Amino acid sequence: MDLNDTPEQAAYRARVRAWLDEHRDEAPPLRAPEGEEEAYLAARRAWQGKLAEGGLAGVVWPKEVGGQGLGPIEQVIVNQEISAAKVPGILDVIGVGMLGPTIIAHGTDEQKSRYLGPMLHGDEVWCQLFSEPAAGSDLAGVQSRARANDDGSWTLNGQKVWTTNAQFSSYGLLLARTDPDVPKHKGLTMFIVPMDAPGVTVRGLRQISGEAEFNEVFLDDVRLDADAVVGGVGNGWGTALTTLMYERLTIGLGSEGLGYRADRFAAPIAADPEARADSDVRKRLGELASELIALRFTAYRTLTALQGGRIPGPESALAKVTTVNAAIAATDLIADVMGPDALDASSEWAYAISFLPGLKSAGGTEEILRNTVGERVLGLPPEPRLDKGIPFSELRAKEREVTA
Amino acid sequence: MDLNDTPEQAAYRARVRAWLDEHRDEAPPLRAPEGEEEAYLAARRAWQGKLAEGGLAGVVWPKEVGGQGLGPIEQVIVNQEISAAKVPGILDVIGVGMLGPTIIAHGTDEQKSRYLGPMLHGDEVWCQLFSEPAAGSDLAGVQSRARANDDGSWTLNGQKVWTTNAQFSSYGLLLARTDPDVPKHKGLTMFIVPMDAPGVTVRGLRQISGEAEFNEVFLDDVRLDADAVVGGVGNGWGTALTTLMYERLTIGLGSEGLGYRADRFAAPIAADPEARADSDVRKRLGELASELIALRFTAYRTLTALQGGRIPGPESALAKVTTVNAAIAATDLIADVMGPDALDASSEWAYAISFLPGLKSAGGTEEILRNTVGERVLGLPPEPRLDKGIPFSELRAKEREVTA
Amino acid sequence: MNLALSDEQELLREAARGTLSRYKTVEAAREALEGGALPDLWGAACEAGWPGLLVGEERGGAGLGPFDAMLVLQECGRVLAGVPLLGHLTASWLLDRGGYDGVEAVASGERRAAIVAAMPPSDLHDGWTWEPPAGKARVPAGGDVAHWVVDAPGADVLVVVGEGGAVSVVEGAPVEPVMRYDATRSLGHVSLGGATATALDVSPADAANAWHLAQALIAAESVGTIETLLEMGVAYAKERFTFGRAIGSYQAIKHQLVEVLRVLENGRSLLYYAGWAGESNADEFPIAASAARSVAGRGLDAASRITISVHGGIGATWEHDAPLYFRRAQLSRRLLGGTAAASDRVAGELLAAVS
Amino acid sequence: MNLALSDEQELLREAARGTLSRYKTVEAAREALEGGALPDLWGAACEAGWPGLLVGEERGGAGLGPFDAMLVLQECGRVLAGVPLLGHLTASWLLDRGGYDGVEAVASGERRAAIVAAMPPSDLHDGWTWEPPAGKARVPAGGDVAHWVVDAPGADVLVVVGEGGAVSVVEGAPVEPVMRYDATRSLGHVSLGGATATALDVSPADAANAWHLAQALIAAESVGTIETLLEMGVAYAKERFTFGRAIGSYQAIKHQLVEVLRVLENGRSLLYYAGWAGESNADEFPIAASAARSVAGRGLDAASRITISVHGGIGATWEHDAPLYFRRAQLSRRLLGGTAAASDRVAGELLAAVS
Repeated sequence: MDLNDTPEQAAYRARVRAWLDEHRDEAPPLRAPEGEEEAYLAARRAWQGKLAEGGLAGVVWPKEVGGQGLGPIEQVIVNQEISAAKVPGILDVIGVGMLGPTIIAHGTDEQKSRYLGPMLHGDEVWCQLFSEPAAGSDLAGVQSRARANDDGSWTLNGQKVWTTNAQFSSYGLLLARTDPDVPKHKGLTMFIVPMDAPGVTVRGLRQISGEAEFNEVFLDDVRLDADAVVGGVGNGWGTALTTLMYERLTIGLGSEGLGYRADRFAAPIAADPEARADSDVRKRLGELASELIALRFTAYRTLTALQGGRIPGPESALAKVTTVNAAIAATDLIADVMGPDALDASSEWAYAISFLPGLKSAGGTEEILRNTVGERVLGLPPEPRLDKGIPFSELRAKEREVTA
Repeated sequence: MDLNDTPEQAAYRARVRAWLDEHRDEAPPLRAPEGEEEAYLAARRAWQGKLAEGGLAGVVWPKEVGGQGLGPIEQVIVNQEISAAKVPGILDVIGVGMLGPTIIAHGTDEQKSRYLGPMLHGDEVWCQLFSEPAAGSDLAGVQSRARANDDGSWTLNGQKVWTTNAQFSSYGLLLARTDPDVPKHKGLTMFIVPMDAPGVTVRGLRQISGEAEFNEVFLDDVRLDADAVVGGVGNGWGTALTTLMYERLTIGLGSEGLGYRADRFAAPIAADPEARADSDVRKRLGELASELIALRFTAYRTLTALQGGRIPGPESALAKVTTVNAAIAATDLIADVMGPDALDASSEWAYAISFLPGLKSAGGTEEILRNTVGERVLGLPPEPRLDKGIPFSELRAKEREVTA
Repeated sequence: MNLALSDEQELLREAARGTLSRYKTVEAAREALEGGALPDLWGAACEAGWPGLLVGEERGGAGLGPFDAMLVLQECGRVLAGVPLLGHLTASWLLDRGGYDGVEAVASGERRAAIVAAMPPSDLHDGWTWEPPAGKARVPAGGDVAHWVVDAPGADVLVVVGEGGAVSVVEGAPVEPVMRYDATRSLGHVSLGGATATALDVSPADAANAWHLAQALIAAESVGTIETLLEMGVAYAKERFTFGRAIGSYQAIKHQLVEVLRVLENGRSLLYYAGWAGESNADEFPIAASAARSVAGRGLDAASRITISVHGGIGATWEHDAPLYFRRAQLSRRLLGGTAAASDRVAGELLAAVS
Repeated sequence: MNLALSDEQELLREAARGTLSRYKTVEAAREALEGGALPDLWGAACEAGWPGLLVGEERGGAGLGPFDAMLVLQECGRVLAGVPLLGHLTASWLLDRGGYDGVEAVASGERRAAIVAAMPPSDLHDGWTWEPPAGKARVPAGGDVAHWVVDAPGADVLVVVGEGGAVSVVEGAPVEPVMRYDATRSLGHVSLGGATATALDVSPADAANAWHLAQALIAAESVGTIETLLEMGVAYAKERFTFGRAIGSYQAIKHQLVEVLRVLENGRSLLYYAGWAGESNADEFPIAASAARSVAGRGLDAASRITISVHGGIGATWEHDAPLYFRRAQLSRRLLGGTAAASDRVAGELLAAVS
């Protein structure tokens, strides 16, 4: 058990730190200055490009596609040094962290050479077009429909939701149904969709806070060429699983990424002499802080597993459950201590209190996560599935029948 | 909204109180003196007889079967006056409160004239033989088997569990399977079983505390006459539902009966100067006490419904959930305040801490109660039932198959 | 021993529901977050006779009791109605007991009242306290500025409970309206420095009961809000399908909704207790009103969060109604001493009683 | 950055599991409640070299660190083994640092040690305190009688942390053995009045770390107990059927078991933190050990209750094993400051750090 670098790791860390020292001045600030969102976005793209040139982006991507061909440990070292340098990381975490690896695993050589470079350098940002209004927890239930045309092209119709970065993305990786007459996991196909294609409409989706943290994406007769297919027609589910696996990986290695840290939550309480001596306040703070502190070492355990060649399983979902619930307990406590001012529109706490209920459902509701972990990790029997083996097109009828 | 008696109720209360004043001296103590359990039991039987003669037992039973033919309000008045007089109530709450009414509703005239009198007067105590090791939550899954003999008699085999009072009962009301080849709710029949019949063995079932609060009852080739059937062969499920309805009624009207009262829990905390000023202790006490106090008025609401001719539904199960969880929170708090001495074998708190986990499952686990309330009260759709319409004898095979 | 509502009470509730249904209060709650105006319900409230509910008939009121007022607040809570009854009714009750001259105008609603309520002494603290401007420590009653005064903006008459539970009437004190998270809750900071105060002839016991009355009223309001949340959640759980089943058939959803029902039922029971004690058993009013708020306040908190998660991601969006009820829960929890102070008082009353 | 166990550590754990598996510790825990004798595991512990785990090699010990000791305690917790390592290991660590003459005999296990640990000062209280005989207020360290001393009965050497964190060695002090709810936990009240104490040359910082070490060890023991409870619950949820389905297929059961896994995983992570800080980052040892105990202690509480309810009625019977783990949880929660004091210290450390 050793939290220190090996000599090789220390040397790599030194090189990363040196590069950051040299280029720190070229980095944009951590957050967009009020009213300069547009310019800031451009600066973040440019900064991602510099990070890529410096070898600080796509660390785990294979060399032949422009990556560094290094391991998760080096990725973590880069993350640590970037946050220590107080400069922003790459802009397109979703693309480089989850969608790129999917294309690397399932894409054609043409797709790899066309898309991966611009993605890595931030010239083209990507978004993930999986979730739908009627297919959230049940991802395989997507209804977006891609029909094959005689010339081999496809016509796409449907609606996606909870899409991050869609408003400034160049491309989206989209899961659509190409065959409704087979069971739902079988009739799916993954596509690359140019976000500027005719028929693609992006609309901001406002959350409790009033801010649009996500988007809805509407697809009306969007025409896609035959080469837009990733991983083969009908193999969409398998392709999607790769993306989800890298999603877990990204979460597992960066559970503190959301900024829900114990010390941050302790600060406003420390500022109140009455509160910091109150046994109820201290108990609530101590209990939630202990859980958040645990996650730091859960991340190290994930990293250890990766170094041992093991891919983290669904149990990393538990880290998300812990984070969200501990953060809710923390912001509740802070508002109890500060009083109504914590709920002022300008307060970071009011923002967090508004953001957390949505985060609870983002990336799978807590109920679904617990199901998955119970079945895949503890090996508990699944719920009786009423949709097994039934053609997708007949599902709704079946649903009505069994619950009549 | 009026918590006071009407003139009629006041007059009835006065009569009850007068009777109790007159006979108080004949009453046994509230609890058995150490080592005199046998004698105490006899005294309790005799006292129940006196209460019956005085019209304070079987208040809601019809006159023609020896009851008073009065309503729930009078029953509550009797309960209140008995507890105010600090004398014990009837011994056979299960018989008089739940099983008697079942026989009144479904029994033959012979059964009514033979069994109800001795039951009411405490000469013959009854127990409820429903639950089984493999049929707790799923009561309709009872496996105890009654086979019809050529002479019309029955031969009974099986095992019952969680049976209160079995060790000194004269009779038991027993739910058995008489036809395994029909769906499970259909093949059941209710029987009256003499507890001294050859083949009936009663064994105490020790709980966490080490005390045997319940019994196991083993049935080996127990022979029952044809007239032991209550409510008709194959109608056991309907008959059982009547018993369960009266069980809810008994709980609904006496939620404080278990002695889990807010003031009782507050006492040991009030005795500790440090604890009574501790904000965490006060918050925990205040929250759990508020829930317990609510139940007192939930009982009044149940009573109001009864006076309006409405039978309380499964929602009264929620009072049990509240009671158990508030009592667990209370005893946890008390042990936190008192320290290890609260866990001493001789402490009332250690006893409660040991008793509560079992009570949580008694009369249906919390999960089952929440299912029932969700479906019957909120009208939420049921779980998919894999055992619908399947002959009982084929169930196990089916179970294995669907979860394979 | 009968808790059935009287015909008059049934009527009062039906009328309230009917009156409020004529306004789009929930939509208004959302628009108000972005500066939209709330519908002015005061006129309707006056027509319905709500402002005078707790004022004696001989002084132009309806001469009804706390429980009747709670029935109206419960209906307001169901639809997040922004009608300033919480402050007005509590103030009117004290004004009536104190024989205030202008009470008829208050009863008719012609003049609106609000109260700077003070938390009465407890088994641990003998002083009377006001809400703090910020932070956990409460401030002694009787200062120059009273913070977070419910329904203060637009009130013509201000009843101020100060040091030692002394009560006075203040008119024309400057009020700084403040909005925090829930736009339907009228809030203000009141500057009492320059204002002239006329003593009101009521006892500290009355001043304390005014505090408990406010607790009972906000509890009733919260219970009404929980009722709507439960209906919302149950309806969605029946119509939304996932993995081939209505989500309400899954225990994780079903049991959460049953939990909302459980706290709702406990809250309803305690409303009866508070209403009964407020009318016929003054000794138990403090614990009854505090218990009601403790259960209803925590229940509202849980119910609003459960309703959002039952709806999944869509429940956390701006256009959905659930977040508006969530906002109500978040702010109410921190007003009038906060839900926590009510739980603490339940403990204090119990501990004092058994000592 | 690698938390993988070393081969030696894997070996240590396997050996511990093997050794303990030779005894019917769980059955013994039940019989002991009715006066039965617990198997004497000390001999086996000595053979395995556990008593000297934390003593330097040059003084006959294994010269290992806190994390290694935690691995052994975790195995003891899995089977409710009644082996007095919690007190002995903590005491031996101080004796070793203080250069105590007889430390070799303690390392070999020939002589058993225990510790009267004192809670070090916090951000709120500057005194050192002992367990109170009863009630919530702790007593100043350094009195005549030390209550609820873990593993005191039968100990040959007592390390006593007194006023100001001064440490002394006491031999032959009379110990009154006490049993509370969990017969596998050796407990005693120690009379120090007449006993002669020899000062031990260690710093108050060492005395404080002894407290934190005890917190880390009981946390590890609790994590081991949670592991067994989870295995027990999952196995039953797979084999028990109701309404035609294995109960583990119902979300109400499944999600409770996943909750046990969640707290178990958090507890495991914090054992790494405490072990690492104990060996290479003394500044973080207080918060790391306290966080570990806070999560593991509350986790054990929840896990033992969940395991009982997953089993339904049968889980609450005398013959079932779950109640024995429940008893362990109930007593552990109230020893060595209790789980609550650990949570409080986490808060205190954080608040002091950000001020």
